Amino acid sequence: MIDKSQSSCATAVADITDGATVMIGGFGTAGMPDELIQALIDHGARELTIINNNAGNGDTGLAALIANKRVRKVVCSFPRQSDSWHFDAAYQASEIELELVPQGNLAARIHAAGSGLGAIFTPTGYGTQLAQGKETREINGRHYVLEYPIHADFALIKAHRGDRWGNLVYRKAARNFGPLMAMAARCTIAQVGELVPLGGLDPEAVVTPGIFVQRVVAIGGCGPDGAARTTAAAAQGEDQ
Amino acid sequence: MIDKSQSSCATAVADITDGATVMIGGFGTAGMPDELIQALIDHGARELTIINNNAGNGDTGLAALIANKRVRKVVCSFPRQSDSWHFDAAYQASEIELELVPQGNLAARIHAAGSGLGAIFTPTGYGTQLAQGKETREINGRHYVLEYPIHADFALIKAHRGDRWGNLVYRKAARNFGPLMAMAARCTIAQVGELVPLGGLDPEAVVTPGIFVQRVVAIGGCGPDGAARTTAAAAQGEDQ
Amino acid sequence: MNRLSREQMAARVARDIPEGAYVNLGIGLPTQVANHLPADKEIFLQSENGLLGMGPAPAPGQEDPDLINAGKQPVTLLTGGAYFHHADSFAMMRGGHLDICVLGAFQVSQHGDLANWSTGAPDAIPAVGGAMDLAIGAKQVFVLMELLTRQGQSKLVPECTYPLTGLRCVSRVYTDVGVFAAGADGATVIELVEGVSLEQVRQLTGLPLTMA
Amino acid sequence: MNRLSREQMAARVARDIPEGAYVNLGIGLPTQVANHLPADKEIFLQSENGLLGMGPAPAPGQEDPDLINAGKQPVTLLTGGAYFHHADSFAMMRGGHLDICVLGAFQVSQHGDLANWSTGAPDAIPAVGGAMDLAIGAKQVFVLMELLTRQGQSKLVPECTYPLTGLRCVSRVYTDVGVFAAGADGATVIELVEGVSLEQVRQLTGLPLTMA
Repeated sequence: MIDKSQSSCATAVADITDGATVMIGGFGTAGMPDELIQALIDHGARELTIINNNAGNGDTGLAALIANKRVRKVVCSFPRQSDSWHFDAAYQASEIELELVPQGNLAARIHAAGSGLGAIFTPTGYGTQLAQGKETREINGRHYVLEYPIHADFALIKAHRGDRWGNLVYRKAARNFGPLMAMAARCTIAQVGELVPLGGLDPEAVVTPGIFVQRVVAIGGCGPDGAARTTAAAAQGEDQ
Repeated sequence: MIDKSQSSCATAVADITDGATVMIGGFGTAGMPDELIQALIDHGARELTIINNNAGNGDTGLAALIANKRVRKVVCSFPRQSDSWHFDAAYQASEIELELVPQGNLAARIHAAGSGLGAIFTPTGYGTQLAQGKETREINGRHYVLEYPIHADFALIKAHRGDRWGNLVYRKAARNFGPLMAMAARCTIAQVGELVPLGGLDPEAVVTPGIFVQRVVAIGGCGPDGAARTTAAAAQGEDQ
Repeated sequence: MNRLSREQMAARVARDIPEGAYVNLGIGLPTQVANHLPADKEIFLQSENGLLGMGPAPAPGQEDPDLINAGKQPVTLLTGGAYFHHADSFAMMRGGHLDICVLGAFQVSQHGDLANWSTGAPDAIPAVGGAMDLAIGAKQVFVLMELLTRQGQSKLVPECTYPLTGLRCVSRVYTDVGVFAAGADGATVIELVEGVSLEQVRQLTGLPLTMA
Repeated sequence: MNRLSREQMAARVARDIPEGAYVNLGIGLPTQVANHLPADKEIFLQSENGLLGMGPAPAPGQEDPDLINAGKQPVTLLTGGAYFHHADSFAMMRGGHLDICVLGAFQVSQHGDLANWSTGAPDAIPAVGGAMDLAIGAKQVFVLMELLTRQGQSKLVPECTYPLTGLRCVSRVYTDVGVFAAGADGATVIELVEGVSLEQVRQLTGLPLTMA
């Protein structure tokens, strides 16, 4: 029997090493896997390269990871926000490196990595500072910039529901980068609001098929008791 | 009020001109929009370039379009099947041109068109006849072939359910190329088994958002009476 | 000189958005265009973070942290809307599926170059978001901005001096004194606010503007 | 010489597929590998036309024309399976997410080049399907074929003479007389069917085979 569910967030992130490249889902705080990030902070890995749309909001999640000085570099599209003070301070102090990527290029490059492409000619950024030094080409009268895939060692994402095979569905706009990052990381760890029994997700509505997910942890399990939360049905026989 | 539903398949395909490039959904017969194709045959457009995974099965659908000598060229991955006799005959008689594309490149090139990429470096086909004469590049130790997007004037696809805004869901493996082709054509025409009222599709489970679909026709409407079939609920006020 | 309020500017853009259009509204003033779209027409608002059929702000107490717009403000989804991931969302933009996007700007050149993501200040933290994707992706890019900076300089310029967002991408510029078209042959005036003369906007912009 | 039946060949490959593997089985003999996977292990079968968690053929009368495999035969979906579109399906292959694919072949070179889509006959209608994507995408490519053609020629060859499907992509070759590894240093023998000698397979293939 294949069971990708983990007993705790701590277990799920235990093998993330110093220097790892880690994708973190979320657009602002929607879809941000706070509990997994907290486990990563507790775990202690340093010198991380983080890929996220932003660079942290407020004092929790990615912002806390940055505040704890675990991040060497951020690859993102929109770091500067009203509540990105931890990134701002680290950046102004030259303690953190920033690679700024237009949001659509970020999404497309992550998708390209997950899809096995070697590079893509993208229309975004042509003629701007963000394409400086990059190869360009005119194709059918339009100008494109050559961009390379963005892979990661780990992806930490948040989904709404998952099963023990790693199938995931998301909730509203918290979906954002999750499905892409799941495809692009060597090891994808999903925190889910609820671990449902196999068959509990409509096969027509699964957004991330289990092949893209290596570990699933129910966020109840990241609380003080350390035990994964599952639905009652999941605890019973699901294959009946 | 925006209502993309069409009164009949004939109306839906009426402006497909001679020489048009037409994507047709389906993998074999699963997802093949038979009624739209029949309407296209009745409509009479000639010299079509058809993009489909195959080149027709049996005597209906794409096979009938070919048998009626409406197709100048087929772009596909797998024309040769036990029941592809109409294509086989046309090909052997040099009446039809074939561009053979590996299936993953076909999918990726259609997706690239829908996504606005100028070209992609794909791993498939490197070192084979199907990459002859194409630009190649080694990236991070792997070899890739440069492939260009495949656009179309029209896409004819089959979905399970749709609404008047063009949102679509598919059924099982009949999904296949439908969502991709919908993105890549200037005008996407979807035949649906059922036209449901707005809100009848779960927003979390919509596979093709309406922005990619210009016309929807309920297949009941392609029968002898020529009237579109809708659910009773759709005929009543849906916005209550 | 007579000038439109920001509210009036947003309403003016809204007038040019036809029923059935797929529209992305940028952060800030462009977001307010939504408040002026006619209630009896169906216009589809797209949000870069994975919404199509975005609705208005929720009633107080009904906010959902998972249902936000590109500016991270709480929104709603209309009946008939859909959720999708970021690759699909940006495919909508970059693949040319959006009819219109409305963006703010620091500068727009007479030829339609757009600068709206960075003032180039050396110590500023750069941030671009989806601006570059929208700029090159939508079929029509409308800029909504006051014509002048607080210092009185025209933001409709011969050539942008701020870092570019996209080249030759803006089709129209909606301002507090009038509406302009940008293009290969330079900028022209589509309409002027009542009481504003062609000569006045020529002087303000320093551009040889003519009526379109 | 002792030889495995096609049934036994399929069973032999099945033995090397571990629990939890994501596997694509090609059309023809490879499809039969599914019949020999252990019922008490969870192995995930992927079908290029948009299925993960593909199950066995349905009971007679239960066929669904919308639920077919790559060979267009009726199949089922296991509880916990999922449907997806072709771009996602081929992303699974090309993005390196499949652990194993099992393919038939006309020829495999000692270095792992694969030829399985065309015999190069001048009047044949070419067809490639997903073969090239699987060949270069799966982490391990297993070929399942009789060692010899009906004319008695080895299909494990120094260099392929038929048009290639992929370069240096095959890791193992399962045949009716034994299992071979292919690689940069040439082919080696992993195991031989009882009663088959190394010398015999050397003669059959004309390759300087050694035991792995």
